[in-house]
Amino acid sequence: DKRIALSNNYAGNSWRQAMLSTFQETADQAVADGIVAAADAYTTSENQPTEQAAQIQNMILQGYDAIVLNAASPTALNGAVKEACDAGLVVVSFDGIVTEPCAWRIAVDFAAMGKEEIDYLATRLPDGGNLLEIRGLAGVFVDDEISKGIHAGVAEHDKFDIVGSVHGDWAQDVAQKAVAGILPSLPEVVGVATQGGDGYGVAQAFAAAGRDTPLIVLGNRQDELKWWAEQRDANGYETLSLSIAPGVASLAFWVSQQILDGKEVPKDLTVPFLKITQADLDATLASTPEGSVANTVYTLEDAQAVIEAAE
Amino acid sequence: MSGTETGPVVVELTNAAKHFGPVRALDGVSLRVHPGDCVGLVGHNGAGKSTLVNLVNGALAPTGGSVTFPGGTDGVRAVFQELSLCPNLTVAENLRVSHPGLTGLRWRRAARAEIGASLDRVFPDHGIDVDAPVDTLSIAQRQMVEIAIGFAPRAGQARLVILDEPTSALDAGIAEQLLAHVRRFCAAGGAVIFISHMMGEIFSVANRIVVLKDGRSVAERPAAEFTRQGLVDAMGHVVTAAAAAAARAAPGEIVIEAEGLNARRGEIVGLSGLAGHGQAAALARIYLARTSGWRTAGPSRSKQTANAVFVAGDRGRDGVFPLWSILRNVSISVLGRDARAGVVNRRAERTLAEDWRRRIGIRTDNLDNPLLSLSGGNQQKVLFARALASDAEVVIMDDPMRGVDVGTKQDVYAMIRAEAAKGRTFLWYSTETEEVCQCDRVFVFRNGTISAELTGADITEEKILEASFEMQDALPQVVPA
Amino acid sequence: MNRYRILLPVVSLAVLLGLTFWMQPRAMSYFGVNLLFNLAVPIALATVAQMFIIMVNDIDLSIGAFVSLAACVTATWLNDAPLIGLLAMAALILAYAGMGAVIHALELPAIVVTLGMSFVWGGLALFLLPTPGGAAPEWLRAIMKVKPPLVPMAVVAALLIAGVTHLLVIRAGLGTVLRGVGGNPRALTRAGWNVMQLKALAYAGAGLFGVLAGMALVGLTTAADANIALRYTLLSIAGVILGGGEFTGGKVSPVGAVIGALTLTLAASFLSFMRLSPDWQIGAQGAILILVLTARLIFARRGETT
Amino acid sequence: MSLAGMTSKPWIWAWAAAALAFAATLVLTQGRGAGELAYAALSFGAFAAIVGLGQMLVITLGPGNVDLSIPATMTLAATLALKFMGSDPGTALPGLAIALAVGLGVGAANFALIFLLRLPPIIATLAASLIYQSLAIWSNRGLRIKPPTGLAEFATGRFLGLPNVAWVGLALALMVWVLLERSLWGRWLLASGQNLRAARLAGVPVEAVRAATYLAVAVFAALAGYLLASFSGGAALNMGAEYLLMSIAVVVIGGSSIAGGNSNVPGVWGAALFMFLVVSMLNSYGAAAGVRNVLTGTIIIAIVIAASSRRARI
Ligand SMILES: Nc1ncnc2c1ncn2[C@@H]1O[C@H](COP(=O)(O)OP(=O)(O)OP(=O)(O)O)[C@@H](O)[C@H]1O
Ligand SMILES: Nc1ncnc2c1ncn2[C@@H]1O[C@H](COP(=O)(O)OP(=O)(O)OP(=O)(O)O)[C@@H](O)[C@H]1O
Ligand SMILES: [Mg+2]
Ligand SMILES: [Mg+2]
Repeated sequence: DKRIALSNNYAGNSWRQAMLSTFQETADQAVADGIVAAADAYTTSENQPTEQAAQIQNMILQGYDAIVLNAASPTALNGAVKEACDAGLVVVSFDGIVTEPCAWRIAVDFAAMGKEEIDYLATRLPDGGNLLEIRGLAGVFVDDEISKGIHAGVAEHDKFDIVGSVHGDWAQDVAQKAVAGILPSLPEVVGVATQGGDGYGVAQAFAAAGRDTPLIVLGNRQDELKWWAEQRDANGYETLSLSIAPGVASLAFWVSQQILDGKEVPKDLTVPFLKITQADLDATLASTPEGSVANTVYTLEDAQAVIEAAE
Repeated sequence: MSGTETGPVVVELTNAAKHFGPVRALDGVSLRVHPGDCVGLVGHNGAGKSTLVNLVNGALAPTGGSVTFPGGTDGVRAVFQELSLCPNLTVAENLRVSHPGLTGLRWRRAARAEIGASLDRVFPDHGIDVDAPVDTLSIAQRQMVEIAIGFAPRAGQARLVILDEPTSALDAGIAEQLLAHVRRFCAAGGAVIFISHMMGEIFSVANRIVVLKDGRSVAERPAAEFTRQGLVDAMGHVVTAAAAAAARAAPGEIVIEAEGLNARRGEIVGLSGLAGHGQAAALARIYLARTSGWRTAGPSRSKQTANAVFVAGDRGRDGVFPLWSILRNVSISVLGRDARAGVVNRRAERTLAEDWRRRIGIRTDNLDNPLLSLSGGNQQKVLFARALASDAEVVIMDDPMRGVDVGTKQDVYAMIRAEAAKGRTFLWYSTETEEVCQCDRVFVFRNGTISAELTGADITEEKILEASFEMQDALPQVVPA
Repeated sequence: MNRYRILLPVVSLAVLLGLTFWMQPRAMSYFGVNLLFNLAVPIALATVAQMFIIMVNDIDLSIGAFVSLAACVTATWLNDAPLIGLLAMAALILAYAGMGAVIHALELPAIVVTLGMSFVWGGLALFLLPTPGGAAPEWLRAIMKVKPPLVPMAVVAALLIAGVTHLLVIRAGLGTVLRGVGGNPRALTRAGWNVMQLKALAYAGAGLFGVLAGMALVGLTTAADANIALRYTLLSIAGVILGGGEFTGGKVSPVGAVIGALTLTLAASFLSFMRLSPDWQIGAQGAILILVLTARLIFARRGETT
Repeated sequence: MSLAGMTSKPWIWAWAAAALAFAATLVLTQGRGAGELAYAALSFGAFAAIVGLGQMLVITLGPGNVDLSIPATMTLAATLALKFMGSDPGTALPGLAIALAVGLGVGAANFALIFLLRLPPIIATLAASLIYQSLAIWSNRGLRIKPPTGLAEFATGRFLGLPNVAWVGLALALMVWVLLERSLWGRWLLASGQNLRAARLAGVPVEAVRAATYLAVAVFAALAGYLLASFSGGAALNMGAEYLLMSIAVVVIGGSSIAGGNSNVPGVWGAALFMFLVVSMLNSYGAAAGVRNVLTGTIIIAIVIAASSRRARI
């Protein structure tokens, strides 16, 4: 008899589409099982905090009991989130989290993710060398966090040097274009730290420029994994792929259901990112639909485990 | 230079010149205007009349000589050849634009009263709502508003009003009201510079006439010392005597039957009546109904679909392509005829344009010059050339002689008669009786419908006026177009 | 046509509001109406800003980026050092006026200059707030959260904006002259006005309302982000047109513009109350925009026949 | 041509700016990588040039005419074409046909809104683009399907040292140039753009011209989408996003008059190269996103000022 809504700010890439479908599957099952009365997904037409704030306000009016929120901005929705809390709604943010204290946060430690990329590169390239950093969308919190982690990693492993940094907007074609533009002015690049959704474009740009393919840390997209497998089969290419799993939406759904159920849940939860190593590659590739993103679907039990771990 | 008058001077031009690059628009003109003067300014198209107006108004600075105002520039007003109102504002709001002194919370009320009074004074029974946005008014009404703003007190007193072809959009009755007002205004000590291509108006108001020719003043005398013919001679035009000489073919079958009027092959049919009574709209409907926005006119299949071309009177709105050369402006309507496989035949295009430049006398040395380098009257000739160069059987003309000088008009009349004799049909709306009298048959419009059909000897100014007014004592009620 | 110009926006807002209340009766309350419309307040201000530009026959592709920048200034400087913040706001308004003057003096196409400026505003906003953050000044939050008796803040604000801009643009003499700039700039030159100054003034008006939009937005969201209002560019253009304005000829209606902004905001809410499938939620926004504007056709036909 | 004659051509400025950005990048690398950079600029410039040519035709129609549905059209055409091809070899041509058909459909729909419902083009194409976006989402939910190998090889390949996509872009530019300068249709378009009413009264089939123009821009966008998806290894829902402002920017930087009736084909290519090179230059110099945006905007305005003040003087 409780009703949950998903407030989503963007649907324009495969990660978000996978997230929406995971949420829908989980939610439909939960409704069928009678665990909740309704669970609906809403997406704004533009990736804008103003529109999402209005969407949240509408959810208050629609009488939802909880909002599962992937936010366009960590701060710009605080006004609307506060209104929702004041109206008695439970707000659980994930992926794009909000800073408003009344909301729950299911966060991925993006800075740690960035740092882990460099740590991995350091194990593979003990001699160090020049790195290229591919950033996401300027002005967005996730981009800044990952980039901070990457730079922290480079500070630690001082054999590395970031010789170029471009914004790929988490899109293959944008990343490909940006890299193609900066490559001619770069010395030899041994490694590329990416943010996800951009690795395949980077590889394409290196190939088009006739350069050796550097060690590119990938971001779990199926086309990246497929390219990785092809390279591995051809020349033994080895790398790491890591990103947040779109299935985190299902985790957020169960967390909100638990809160509505009266469970005491700490405000800050963390989920590990989904990491694919050389060993997992074939299995992951087999389970990922063509053109989509590697995924993990969370169950109620997973959610309870995450909650317990945080206490 | 008229050194005879004495007394105070409103404005004095001494050897004033204005050159636009190589073009000597005004080439050393001297002129003095005294209170009470009404100076008639005449000259062929491109003689420099409007340029002189712009020098006096301060819109242009002279490139040579001087323009001085011994009594200051207060009270010097100009009504320009092209309409200069803001169409999105109401009549009263347009007064505010010209009269920055209208301030305070109640400025609107004051503006309404002032423009209303001025309109009443110049055009009694004008019937214009001062709260109507200007774009809902007919062209004639807009011109009336502009004139009324020119004569309005505007926190002072008009001392010199320059009227640049003010009557070109007005019908005879309203033009007469204006002439009467100008006479009263001058009698009361105001000064007017009055520009017109209509000799009758000049003789009716001017006490002094200045003739411009190619940027120079070629004659300046009291009006009484000019004769009509003398004036035309001074302007340098040879009036083509060939007037009615062209043999008139007997009109053929009916090719147009629409809007309650009809026209036969080879006929020149006039549309007349007071300005703004639906003539222009009827013409536009006839033209649009016979042509399509989806395909070009092919060879006509039946008489009711005879091809039509349009000659615009409101050049800026309906006629010219301002970015283009004269050549491209002439050829646009006939390109489709000469094109092969969708490719423009540029040789045929140039041959045709050169041919028409000669035939219709467009004053330019190079057809590749921009169209806007031509004077207004010459631009109008380009529009005629565009229409006549086509194969269309029906030529629809919406007051096409606006601002065209006397000499050119005679040439065009002759050309129209010659084309009609070859079997073309003309539908010709005009505000000038002289032109209407060139027609074989005339339909008079009143309130959007046809009130009379006149033929042959019946086509006279009296008959037209009679049909234009509902009853003897009815007032000229002007209806928005 | 003039009377119909304002009738259409009013009717479409009323119909949409009726449908919304019918679908979601909960919205029919003090609280509900405020939730429906409070985010329309900054949009209305941005729409009025756009109207000032469209009024002089130009179009502003940078207003969204400009409002974002104003929001960033509000959440940082205005909050931390109010005096510097106010100076920065004044500088922004002056920059807008300068943009208008340059566009006029060099006869540049406004669409291009504002396109270029949108990059500039966006870049400055990124300087100021490389990551989302900042905080709204307390007083600003208090203003945006005020609860007047009987009528919610959002409605009071909309009425206020509409009333003030109507006075400025339609009733005042200078506003009338500014509309004249859109109607026929040549007539103004001939009447002795300095059109460059007038255009600068119109742009300054846009800058002022853009700054107000940024402040109102931060008052509601409590924090800013460099991309916060990019969407306002297209929304504001749509709002002006929806409100009966036209792209050329100085034909604008401030009351209509505010109503247009409210209508656009309401349309989005109405769609989410319809609970469409996520696939079609985006497309439905386009469909409703087309639907509302199609009503213009009917009114335009009516206008023609009178 | 004399120097004065050269500078009177507004497209010179776009090319000069592109050359300057190119040179500035090479200063940094001391001349290394010139070929690479030029090659990349031609590849990526081609997409901007193709959509820019379409946008230019629309903008030539006169004030208020602009197509804001270009990104959605690119996405929809690419999504449907790639879904149909499904990486199967030998499907490239039917896939192209599907993309072009989508372009025709979108153009027809846009024009129907403009013509039948008399919506202002800005609003009509904006609203319609949201619908196209929904269609793209609905049709394959953002899955990124790889193009057939042969097609991908064509899109990323080269011929006589130039990228194949640049050849396509150059061929289209030549076609548009001939159309505008030599054909009847071009004359009609230019006339309609200067004064629609006068064009109609001069016997120009203005509705047909407008319809053809809106069809053309959509077909160009569809083609660009198809090529871009093949080039970058699949269609993405957000693939067209940056081409909205880009398509307008290349038209105006290229020297076409935003007031209509005047267009400039070489300028579009110059501006397309410039837009790529300036970002590359700023990236190479390590400019942060904020600086990059401010400089890009300033340079755009500077070019427009240079081009226009020159024109005024002549
Ligand atoms: N923009 C221009 N550039 C170059 N020459 C011009 C320009 N405008 C006008 N001219 C030239 O100046 C001459 C006079 O033009 P103007 O418009 O003053 O004539 P006009 O006396 O008004 O004639 P009309 O009665 O035909 O309108 C023309 O012969 C024309 O060639
Ligand atoms: N801005 C300008 N640039 C170049 N030439 C100009 C300009 N304005 C006017 N001319 C030219 O100056 C000459 C005089 O023009 P003006 O307008 O004074 O003629 P006009 O006697 O008023 O003619 P009309 O009877 O046609 O109104 C014309 O040849 C015109 O082409
Ligand atoms: Mg003149
Ligand atoms: Mg003239």
